[in-house]
Amino acid sequence: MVKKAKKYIFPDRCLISFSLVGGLIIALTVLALMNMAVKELSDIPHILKVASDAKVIDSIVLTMGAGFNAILILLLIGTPLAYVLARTDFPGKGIVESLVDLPVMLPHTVAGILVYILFMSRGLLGAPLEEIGLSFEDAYPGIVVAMLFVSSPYYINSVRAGFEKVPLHLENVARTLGATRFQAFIRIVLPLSARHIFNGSILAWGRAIGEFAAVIMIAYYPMVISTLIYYRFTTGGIKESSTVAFVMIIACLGAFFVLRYVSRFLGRYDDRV
Amino acid sequence: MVKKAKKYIFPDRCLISFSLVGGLIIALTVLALMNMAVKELSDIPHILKVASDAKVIDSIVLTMGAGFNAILILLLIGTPLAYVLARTDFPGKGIVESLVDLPVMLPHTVAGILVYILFMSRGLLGAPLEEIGLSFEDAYPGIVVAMLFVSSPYYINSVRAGFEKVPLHLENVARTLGATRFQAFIRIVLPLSARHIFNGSILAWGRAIGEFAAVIMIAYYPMVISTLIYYRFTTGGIKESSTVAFVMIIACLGAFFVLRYVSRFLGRYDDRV
Amino acid sequence: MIEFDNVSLTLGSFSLKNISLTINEGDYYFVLGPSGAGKTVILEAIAGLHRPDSGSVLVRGEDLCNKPPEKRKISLVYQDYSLFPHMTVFDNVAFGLKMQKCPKSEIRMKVDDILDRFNISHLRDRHPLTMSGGEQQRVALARSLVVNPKILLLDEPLSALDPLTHEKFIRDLRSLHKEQGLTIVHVSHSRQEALSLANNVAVIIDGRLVQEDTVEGVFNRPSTEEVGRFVGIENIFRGRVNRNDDSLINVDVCGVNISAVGNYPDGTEVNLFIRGEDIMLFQTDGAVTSARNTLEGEITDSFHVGAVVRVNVDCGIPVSVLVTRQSSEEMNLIRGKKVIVRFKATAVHAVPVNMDAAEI
Amino acid sequence: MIEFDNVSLTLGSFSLKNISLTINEGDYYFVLGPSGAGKTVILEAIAGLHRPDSGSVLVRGEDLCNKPPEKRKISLVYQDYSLFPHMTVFDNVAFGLKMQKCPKSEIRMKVDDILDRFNISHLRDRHPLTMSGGEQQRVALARSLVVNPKILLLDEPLSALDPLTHEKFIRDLRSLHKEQGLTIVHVSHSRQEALSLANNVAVIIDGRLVQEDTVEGVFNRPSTEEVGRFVGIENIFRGRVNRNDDSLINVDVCGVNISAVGNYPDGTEVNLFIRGEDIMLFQTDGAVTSARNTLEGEITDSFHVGAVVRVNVDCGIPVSVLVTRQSSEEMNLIRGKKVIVRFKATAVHAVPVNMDAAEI
Repeated sequence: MVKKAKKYIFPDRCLISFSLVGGLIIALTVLALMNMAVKELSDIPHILKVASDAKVIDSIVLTMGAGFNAILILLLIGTPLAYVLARTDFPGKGIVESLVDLPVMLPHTVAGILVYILFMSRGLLGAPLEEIGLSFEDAYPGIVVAMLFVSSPYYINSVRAGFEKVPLHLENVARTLGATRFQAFIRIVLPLSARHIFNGSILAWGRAIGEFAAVIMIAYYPMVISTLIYYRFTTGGIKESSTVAFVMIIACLGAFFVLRYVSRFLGRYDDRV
Repeated sequence: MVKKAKKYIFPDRCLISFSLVGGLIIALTVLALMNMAVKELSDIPHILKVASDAKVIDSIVLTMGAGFNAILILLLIGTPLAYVLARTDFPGKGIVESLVDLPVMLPHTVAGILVYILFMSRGLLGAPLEEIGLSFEDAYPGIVVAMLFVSSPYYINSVRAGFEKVPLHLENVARTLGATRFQAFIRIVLPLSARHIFNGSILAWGRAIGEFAAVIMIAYYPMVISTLIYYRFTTGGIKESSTVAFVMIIACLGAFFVLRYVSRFLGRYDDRV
Repeated sequence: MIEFDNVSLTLGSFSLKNISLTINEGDYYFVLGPSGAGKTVILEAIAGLHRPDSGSVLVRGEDLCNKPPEKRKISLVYQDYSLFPHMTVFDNVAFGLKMQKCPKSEIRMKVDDILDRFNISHLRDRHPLTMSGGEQQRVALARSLVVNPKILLLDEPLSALDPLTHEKFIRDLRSLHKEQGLTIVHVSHSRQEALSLANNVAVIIDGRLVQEDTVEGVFNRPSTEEVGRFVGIENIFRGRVNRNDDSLINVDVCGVNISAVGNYPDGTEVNLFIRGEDIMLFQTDGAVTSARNTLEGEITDSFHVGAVVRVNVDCGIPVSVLVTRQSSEEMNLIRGKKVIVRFKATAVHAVPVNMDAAEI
Repeated sequence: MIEFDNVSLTLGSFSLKNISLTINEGDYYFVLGPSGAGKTVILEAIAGLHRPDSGSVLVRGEDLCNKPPEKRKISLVYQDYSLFPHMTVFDNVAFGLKMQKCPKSEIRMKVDDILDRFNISHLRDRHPLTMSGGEQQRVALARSLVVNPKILLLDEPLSALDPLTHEKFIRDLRSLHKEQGLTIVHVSHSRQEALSLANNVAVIIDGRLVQEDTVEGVFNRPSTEEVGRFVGIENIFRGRVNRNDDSLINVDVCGVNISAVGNYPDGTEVNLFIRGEDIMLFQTDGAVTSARNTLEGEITDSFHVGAVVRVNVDCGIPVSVLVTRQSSEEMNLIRGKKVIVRFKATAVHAVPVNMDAAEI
């Protein structure tokens, strides 16, 4: 109800110097982007050639699709976990939270090894699953499981924060009016955190499609876009790979732009304090 | 002042089923860790051999040190940026925020290419800096700059959240009592967000030491631990690399345990609502 | 109807300690206490949202500890109204009926009916965030009453309203209780609200029940000095009984003799409570009245408190008197003026001090 | 001393519109208005924490728009006290002196001195979060006064205090203002606080200044009906002047004739304001008094409001009367009883309605 006041402030000396110093980081990012864009845009036919290369297109579609697949799984099993973490306290909660965060803190190659030795053909889960025809090594399911592992903390923590922002009083009132906890969750908590769930999904998806180390360990083939860029970097050299990278940046920006635009229409009520 | 109430709740059917479904993610992480630990601990002499291998130790020290170096730079230039973002509104703020977040959303190899073509010997920044004796390709500064690039959003966003939690009223009161904005920042805002700054640093450090793709593109040598694990994975095979990974997990756990412990003594007043 | 039997409950840093309350059917029961005394937690425990650590909550003799809130038929209105921001007023009010699987046509009828009764039909399709506090309050009340609850719980329902809406809402509550015989449990720190609305009052300080009594009991015969100060009794004196004439006692307060109705043996230490409005002021040449207690003194201070004027008089002991603005002007009650202070023995409530100790 | 000259200021969804105020040296200036009316923003603008979009803030004739808050010597106490949680009470209070680069020994002396004056020396080494609201309030006040400000700004300083601390604090504020001559600007929604403390009052509703006057002016002669309701005048009638005898007018209110002091031509539409405590009730056989207005009526309702009883009487028009509890009991003022209502012409404040329009 209380809208956060806008804070256009007359800049004083302190704010100006802070902006100048802090701007160095922004400048680094802008410079990196401009540097690439200027080089690439000087040879547009090459961009078009790369962008229409079937291998590049297949790889981008594969990457985005596998990421989407990982997010679908997260929606189903990450959402209940986020709710439990948001609304209850239990002994050992700190340990569960650390386990949720673990994939963020582990070096990517270590995460890759963990996933690989669990899901490889001779692995604890990989072997029985291969029996029933689901193989992970150098296969699509391997990509999805690696992406799932590294992106889960982003999804769970965002959605949890969303659930925590829904006032407990609303759930309490719903329950005194005759709703079970599950009904209150579906009718009150979910609609009021729609935007957090959506944004958490975007964040986790971004993390998933960007993963390289964990993916190549279990599935060098089929090549996700990161692998393709690295492959061209080590074989074709910088020109080849940087054009692929540029195409991927354009694709990502397009996707995020569309998704952010959609999120505007979601969860107008998330802003309630 | 209002302490958040503990929420030990008698579990109902809804919470129990949510915990069971959500527990699948935790189970995956636990299983992955146990799976590796059981295998590794069955051959302790091998662990000890790997852990005392000079190459492994050098690589771990290099990785952690370069990460620390990146965080030091972030402390200096990321902190003012976080304050400006927390306390002011200006036209185009959304764009600046997107630029801050960009390194999270980019695929890691794309980030690697961006850093590489900017800092390579023939690069826009790499060339003039090489003139004055600072070379990035296959060198320590290259590792630091790649880590800085990928970890900066984590630091800036955490610290910004910390600054936003410091009530604006406290700064306002300090100013009416005669403090300039900079004095209020140093004496009120910084001490009250000490824990956020520390935790943001840990988070960014974790991200920095875990980076693989962006680092190998500018500096395959000297090998950071991720590169070493990947190198052994592709050459020595799974047994070699998974033991190095296990040693790294132990080292990380040790480091985080110590850091989290230290953070308890910091910023007791961060909890103020 | 509702019984709290020795309930203890700890939530984080806050705790209720061995609270026993009895709320009868048709009561307007008031839980009065300073902010942060855990009054909301009591309501949530009645509603079943917290489970007591020990003791039991009985409703009509049935222990409810294992009955979830959705089966209790007890409605709760929070201080912040807690309207569902993503639903229209209609959907907010209809929520409880939907949960009870009422047929749609019946829901529409019942909701429209109650919106009409609360004069908020024009808000039917609005969203809560666009409404004023008073409007939100009415919607919250309609939502909680449409399900026909056995008990209505109110958490500081008036504190966020501006004075105008405040008075209107007090009238609504009074009619809900008197005309419809609803059992209401109301928690607040405001003694004015308690005076305007309550039958029975429980005073909760620091998580402990300090007094449970009728509203007259709590406001006239506080069990301890702490309660007396909290309910705003202007004059509280501690003294010792030095004569007991059957049901009339004489109490020595720092050398001043005060007569009170009561029956305590000589030497008992007592607290005397005298409301400022029960004391009369006279010019020094005024007539004799039936009042037992007559003291002479000098005005030390006088100031407006809302509609009345508070006059402090030094009579050896400091006495505070409330008079109307009119009297104050007519009698020219200014600092330094000598006046006579009179009050009846029946206006003095004597409570033995050792009862304090028993309560703590 | 402080002048708001046509100040407009928009902050997000909230805005102040063309506010002009004049606060004199030594004033106890009250900004009164419903919650959320932007009263805090006015204080922050005086302190220099917001820059007006248009208009100017002058202090002693000097336009302060380019002077940062740290150079204004204006102290601000927020409703939430805003103590620095990482500093002890001593360090909180010493903060302002440190910023002014006072020598250490002088700081220690001044701080200990003021802690003593506020009776909080025993809190010297405590941290704010462990203290009660009243204690925090005192520390916040000490911190703001130790730097010897020219103006003290108070943002709803009493709203978070329990009734006991509340009364104590009102006394402190009164003495600060009267005995030390400090200029105080106090914003609140509480008319009781305004009555107890203010010299001059500005009523702000919806970001607009509706009335600026002495406290007597605002409470007795509200400029509009809206202000009248907000300051809690029980009786507001709209009528038309039908006779003007020099300075005495006769007003027709729905067929009932009311005499008022005033001088408006026949036919003027006026609002009549009569305070409930200015009206007397008599038994139907009571004596004649000098009161010009005498109406007969029947009691429709009577209930306690704090220390007094509010009696609603239907005299053709609904009249609300405030009487003491004593009178209410003695006269047995219950529903249905017939009574005579009397009030003086001087108790009726007539304000032409077209002034409303001028304000909007």
